[in-house]
Amino acid sequence: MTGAPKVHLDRAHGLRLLREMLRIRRFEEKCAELYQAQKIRGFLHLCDGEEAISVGVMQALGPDDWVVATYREHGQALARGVPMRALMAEMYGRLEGCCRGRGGSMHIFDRATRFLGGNAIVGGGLPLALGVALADRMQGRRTVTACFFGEGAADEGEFHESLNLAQLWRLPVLFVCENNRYSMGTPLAVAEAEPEIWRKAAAYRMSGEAVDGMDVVAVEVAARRAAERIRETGAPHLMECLTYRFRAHSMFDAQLYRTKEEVTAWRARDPIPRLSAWLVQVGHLHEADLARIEAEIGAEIEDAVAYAEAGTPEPVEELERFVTMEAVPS
Amino acid sequence: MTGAPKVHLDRAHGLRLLREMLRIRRFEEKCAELYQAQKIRGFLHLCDGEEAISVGVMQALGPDDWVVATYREHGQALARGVPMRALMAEMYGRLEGCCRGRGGSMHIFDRATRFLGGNAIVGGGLPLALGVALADRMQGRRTVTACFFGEGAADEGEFHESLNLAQLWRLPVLFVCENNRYSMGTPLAVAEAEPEIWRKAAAYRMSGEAVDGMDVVAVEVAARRAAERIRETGAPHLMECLTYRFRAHSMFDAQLYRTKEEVTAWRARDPIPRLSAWLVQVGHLHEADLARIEAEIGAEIEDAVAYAEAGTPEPVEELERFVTMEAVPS
Amino acid sequence: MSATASPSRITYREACRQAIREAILADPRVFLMGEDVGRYGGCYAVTKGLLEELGEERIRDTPLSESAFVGAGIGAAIAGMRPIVEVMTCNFSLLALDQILNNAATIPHMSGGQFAVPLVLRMATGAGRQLAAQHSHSLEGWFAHIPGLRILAPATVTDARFMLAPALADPNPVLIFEHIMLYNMEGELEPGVAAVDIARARIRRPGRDVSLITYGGSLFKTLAAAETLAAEGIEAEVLDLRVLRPLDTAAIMDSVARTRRVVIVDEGWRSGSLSAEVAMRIVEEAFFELDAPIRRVCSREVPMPYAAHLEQAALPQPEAIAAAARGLVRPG
Amino acid sequence: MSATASPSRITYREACRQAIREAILADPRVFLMGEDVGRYGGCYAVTKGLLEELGEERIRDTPLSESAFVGAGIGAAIAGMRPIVEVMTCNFSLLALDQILNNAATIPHMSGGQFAVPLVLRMATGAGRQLAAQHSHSLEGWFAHIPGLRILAPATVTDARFMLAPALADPNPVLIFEHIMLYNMEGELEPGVAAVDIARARIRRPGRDVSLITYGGSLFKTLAAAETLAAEGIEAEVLDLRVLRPLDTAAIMDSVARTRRVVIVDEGWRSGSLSAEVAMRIVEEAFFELDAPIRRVCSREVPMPYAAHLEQAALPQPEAIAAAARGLVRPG
Ligand SMILES: Cc1ncc(C[n+]2csc(CCOP(=O)(O)OP(=O)(O)O)c2C)c(N)n1
Ligand SMILES: Cc1ncc(C[n+]2csc(CCOP(=O)(O)OP(=O)(O)O)c2C)c(N)n1
Ligand SMILES: [Mg+2]
Ligand SMILES: [Mg+2]
Repeated sequence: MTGAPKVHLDRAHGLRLLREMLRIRRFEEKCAELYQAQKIRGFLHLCDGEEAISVGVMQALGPDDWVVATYREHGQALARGVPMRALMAEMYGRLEGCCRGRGGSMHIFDRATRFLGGNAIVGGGLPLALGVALADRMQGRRTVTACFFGEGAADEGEFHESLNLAQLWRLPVLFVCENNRYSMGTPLAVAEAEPEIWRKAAAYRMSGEAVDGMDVVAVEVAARRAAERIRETGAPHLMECLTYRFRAHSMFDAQLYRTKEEVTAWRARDPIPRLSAWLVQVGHLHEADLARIEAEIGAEIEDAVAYAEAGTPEPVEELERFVTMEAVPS
Repeated sequence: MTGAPKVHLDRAHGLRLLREMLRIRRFEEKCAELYQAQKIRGFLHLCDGEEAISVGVMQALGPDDWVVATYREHGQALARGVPMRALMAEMYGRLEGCCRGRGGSMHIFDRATRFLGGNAIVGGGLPLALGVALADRMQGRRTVTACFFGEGAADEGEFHESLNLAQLWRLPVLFVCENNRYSMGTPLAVAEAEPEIWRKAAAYRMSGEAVDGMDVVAVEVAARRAAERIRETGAPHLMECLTYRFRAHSMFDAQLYRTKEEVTAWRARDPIPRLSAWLVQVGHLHEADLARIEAEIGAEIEDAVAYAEAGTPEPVEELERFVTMEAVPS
Repeated sequence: MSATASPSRITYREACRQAIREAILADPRVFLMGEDVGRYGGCYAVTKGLLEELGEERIRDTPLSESAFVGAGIGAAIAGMRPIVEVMTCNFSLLALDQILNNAATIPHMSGGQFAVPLVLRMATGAGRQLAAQHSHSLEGWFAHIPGLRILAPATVTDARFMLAPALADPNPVLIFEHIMLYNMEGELEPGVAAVDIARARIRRPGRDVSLITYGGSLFKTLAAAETLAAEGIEAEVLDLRVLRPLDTAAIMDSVARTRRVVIVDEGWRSGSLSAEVAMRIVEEAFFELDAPIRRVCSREVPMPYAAHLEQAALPQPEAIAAAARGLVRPG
Repeated sequence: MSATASPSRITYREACRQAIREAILADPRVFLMGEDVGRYGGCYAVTKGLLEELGEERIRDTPLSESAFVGAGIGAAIAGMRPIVEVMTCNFSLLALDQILNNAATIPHMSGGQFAVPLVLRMATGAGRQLAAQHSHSLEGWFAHIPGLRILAPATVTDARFMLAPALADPNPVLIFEHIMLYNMEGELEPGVAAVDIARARIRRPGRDVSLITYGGSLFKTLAAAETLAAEGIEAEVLDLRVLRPLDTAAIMDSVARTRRVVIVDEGWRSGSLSAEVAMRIVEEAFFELDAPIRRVCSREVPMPYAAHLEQAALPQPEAIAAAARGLVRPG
């Protein structure tokens, strides 16, 4: 497994990575079902196939670090520790959701885990990440801000402006590009003159690298190394994670733009069986472990669904609450 | 003189380059005077010191090519062939101006020479340049669009989006960055993580180069070579011209951000004496030539001022004319 | 399938597609560009199949770079093409607003009439699909503030089908706002219509007691309200503005002169929405003809929430429209 | 130089500078960032000398990247700072509008109240210096449409001096629009004022015959018009809105109740300007108290021309204001 040496991949850690990825996978499978059942509405973007990135990156973060997420952020949220109940209730549009049911799938926010959205404007999160990183630095905190975005976002002006400012001001941001090769139905090569996104870092004298995003350990290793350096120097880093989404862009997508064969070929690189096969091979994972993990995850999901089902709608009288805040929450 | 071999720098051509630069210099000296006299108002940005760029680049363009300009565009306009009378009258705010006095110094437009502004939003012209280049290509014309911008504009998202699209679609644009080391009072190093702008081309797999912008022949050589290749391949090119503005950013600028010594050191590289010294040395230029050229330019400027002075204000009744067009001009 | 051979009952989506297809086939200068208009099949599937039929030159997938490709559309229009640029939804048009305001709307006047910008910009607008705060804006009112633009809001299949050709023929930038809740709607093409007058509003239901003035996605809610009112003996006139700039002030005043009472329905946030402008025009030109204050039914002033019940509570609804009208016709 | 020791007669520019300086000295969380706020000395010289005094941490020159540094301000506000972000002029704010609308104004509500955005955004606005079409916008009316924002338009030196502190104390994003024609204006600081109520409009001249409602750069033109009218025996009340969102509707209705006639003066383009909203509020709440139609004096709907005579013709002028008021008070 590439890069493994730098992470002590003992049994406990190996199982944890596996469990985290599986948890995201199963959670999203449930979401897809619930979408069909019209329990979840709006736009729903699954990260099926991309779980290794969130899980790998989050290993490098501590509780004081920030995460700035995309609209394809269930994996980012779960891996960061946003409670599954609050996440599911949010997608149900319930008051018990992390955003009182106001945000839905695309706008997960969670103050406790410094999870700053859930942003449905492609590229819209990058400037925010600069700001939280700057604030922490000005307040003497040695945190890292992990900022997720798709490779499509790398075409937006915000990417350019943000990388420049981050490097110029030495803002401790870990830029994590989830390059799944498509922005909606537009393939990489149709949208990017330089499809190797990590190379764009050089245009800002920033360090950059490409990582196999289907290999959770490789992602973890790279993220830890990068986060450590960022904490030390303050200088940002661009990490491009090469990945693929196994499913449609959203629930409204006939996937006319790619072949079944391409999807199948990528499915063979699924990060979950890949890790579990390795764990089995080195003797860290046994049938029973997997069954237990699946059962625990199943139970957690059931619990989250029950929680969401039992949730309440926000009273209509509260519609305007927080349009303006009465105080800054602390 | 660097690069000279590729351009046949005979006497006629040498004198033409000199005359063009001098013409811009003297014209702008007059503008500064007229600004003090309050004949010209609004914002006035002089390109004193940067004349070699416009003059050099325009040598590579034919009458069907397009020019997309900045707000520091007197040099670009004069070198392109926008009549001095129309330019001066424009700055006087007269109906006889190229834009009927509506644009002023920052918004010179001239259809006859395909001079598409005069844009006072930094970076705002780059997307336009893509469009005219695309239109020409779709209509089977083998033109080049020269798009001027300052190094400050390279920090805007539009730069990034435009270079990507240009390269991706093989749009025949010659991107000309006039790097005068300051955007208003902000020095290069304070605004750009990668101050060598030409290197940013690589982020789009575009070809790029830096050119001595104080050497008109070097600029011409590079522009000709680039334009030729663009015409052949359609592929865009980024040309960074290293230069300096000898004067203030605009007429409201105390120049607190740089030292007199720095200005003096750069003045020693003034492109006009540099070329004339060389022309004298090789025997192309004699005292009398220079006097004649100066006299001719002086007369042209006097004529332009007289024309502007005699100009008329646009009737107030026409204020709303062209807010919407009645037909597409052809 | 030519326009005339098309079945007269079609969806709004299909009407948009037919219009684009016809325009591209009719004029070599016309092309479409935008995010995912090609391979993906278009936002809300409007442009599905067009890439295969018309090819990559005419149906252009762009990178995610709203400012660059809208600006490129402006440049292309200036240099002789007739681009149709799709900004997927108006929510993303903010990223291109500088190009639209400072270039498209400005260059013709600022250049002293040397350059025209015959550009069509299409975008989806509005709420109703639980897409939450960043994907539910109604920004057409903002664009209607900009001199130099024409703003269209087709509400019917006929308007969706036949506004594009005159928009392309206009020498000025035209923005077309298509409400997301209309794409699935089926309707009958009006017989005999082959082009829509993009200068004029249209009465969708005549009436004498009150004028309900609206446009776009709110039209059908307003017509539903009018039905409710009719059952109560109140005959509401429903005026579909459909051209938001320049407003067809004459049509508005005509209606007001008939009914002397006005309710304006607008999905924009109440404060500073287009509804205020329509009302002010009436106050300026027909104040003494009014028998009652003007009322408006707009969206509540909140970022649109995801939860269905809150979203619906935030949007104009037929009951609220009917109630507003009732309050004017039968006060107290 | 402390605030209390400052001379009471100062320029508007100096008032802005003192306010910023005081805020930064008073609270370690406050800093200023924007283009050329430091080395250059600030747009219109507002921030001259602050970098030297306060240092690079607190006075931050940014690259030309409006979206990034405004977004960074939003993020910094969320994470505990109190940034003052300067967007040199509102003409460039379009490039940051997505961040302002979709993040600053939206995150508090959309996150269910988890995050506040205590950010202050300053920008210059307006025309009058022959800066032509791209540099003469008045966009405050657009921003006043956005729920979640507070919009301020200080017109006097006192407001310029004392609105910033309460703006920074507001847990919500506050945008401050400073009219370019005011910077050179000298005025007397109102004695005893140390903070301005940023929820309330202010009567600048009491009167009984007609209400002239305005804000920002148009205030002094409106006051000049009131003088002219006074000489003719018409006593105009001049109401300075100064808070454009949320509008102080009570103050507006009070004035209307007194005068029963209204002229609104607004430098924005007429159609869809803030003036329409103010008028509609009056129609909604005080229709039966009006003795005459509401009039407005706005900018002509053109990209602003460079030529002085055309620029002046396009802008609201005292004569037009006086004429509008006269027409209401003494019709016919
Ligand atoms: C500014 C903006 N433009 C367009 C969209 C519509 N849109 C939503 S997701 C998407 C594709 C984004 O691709 P990428 O950044 O690669 O992320 P992915 O969906 O592949 O994870 C597009 C075009 C948007 N949300 N925001
Ligand atoms: C989008 C935008 N932001 C800010 C400004 C204000 N401004 C005008 S010129 C300028 C500096 C531009 O520097 P550069 O691109 O290097 O061009 P130069 O003036 O040096 O020729 C700035 C900040 C503007 N006109 N447009
Ligand atoms: Mg992608
Ligand atoms: Mg410069």
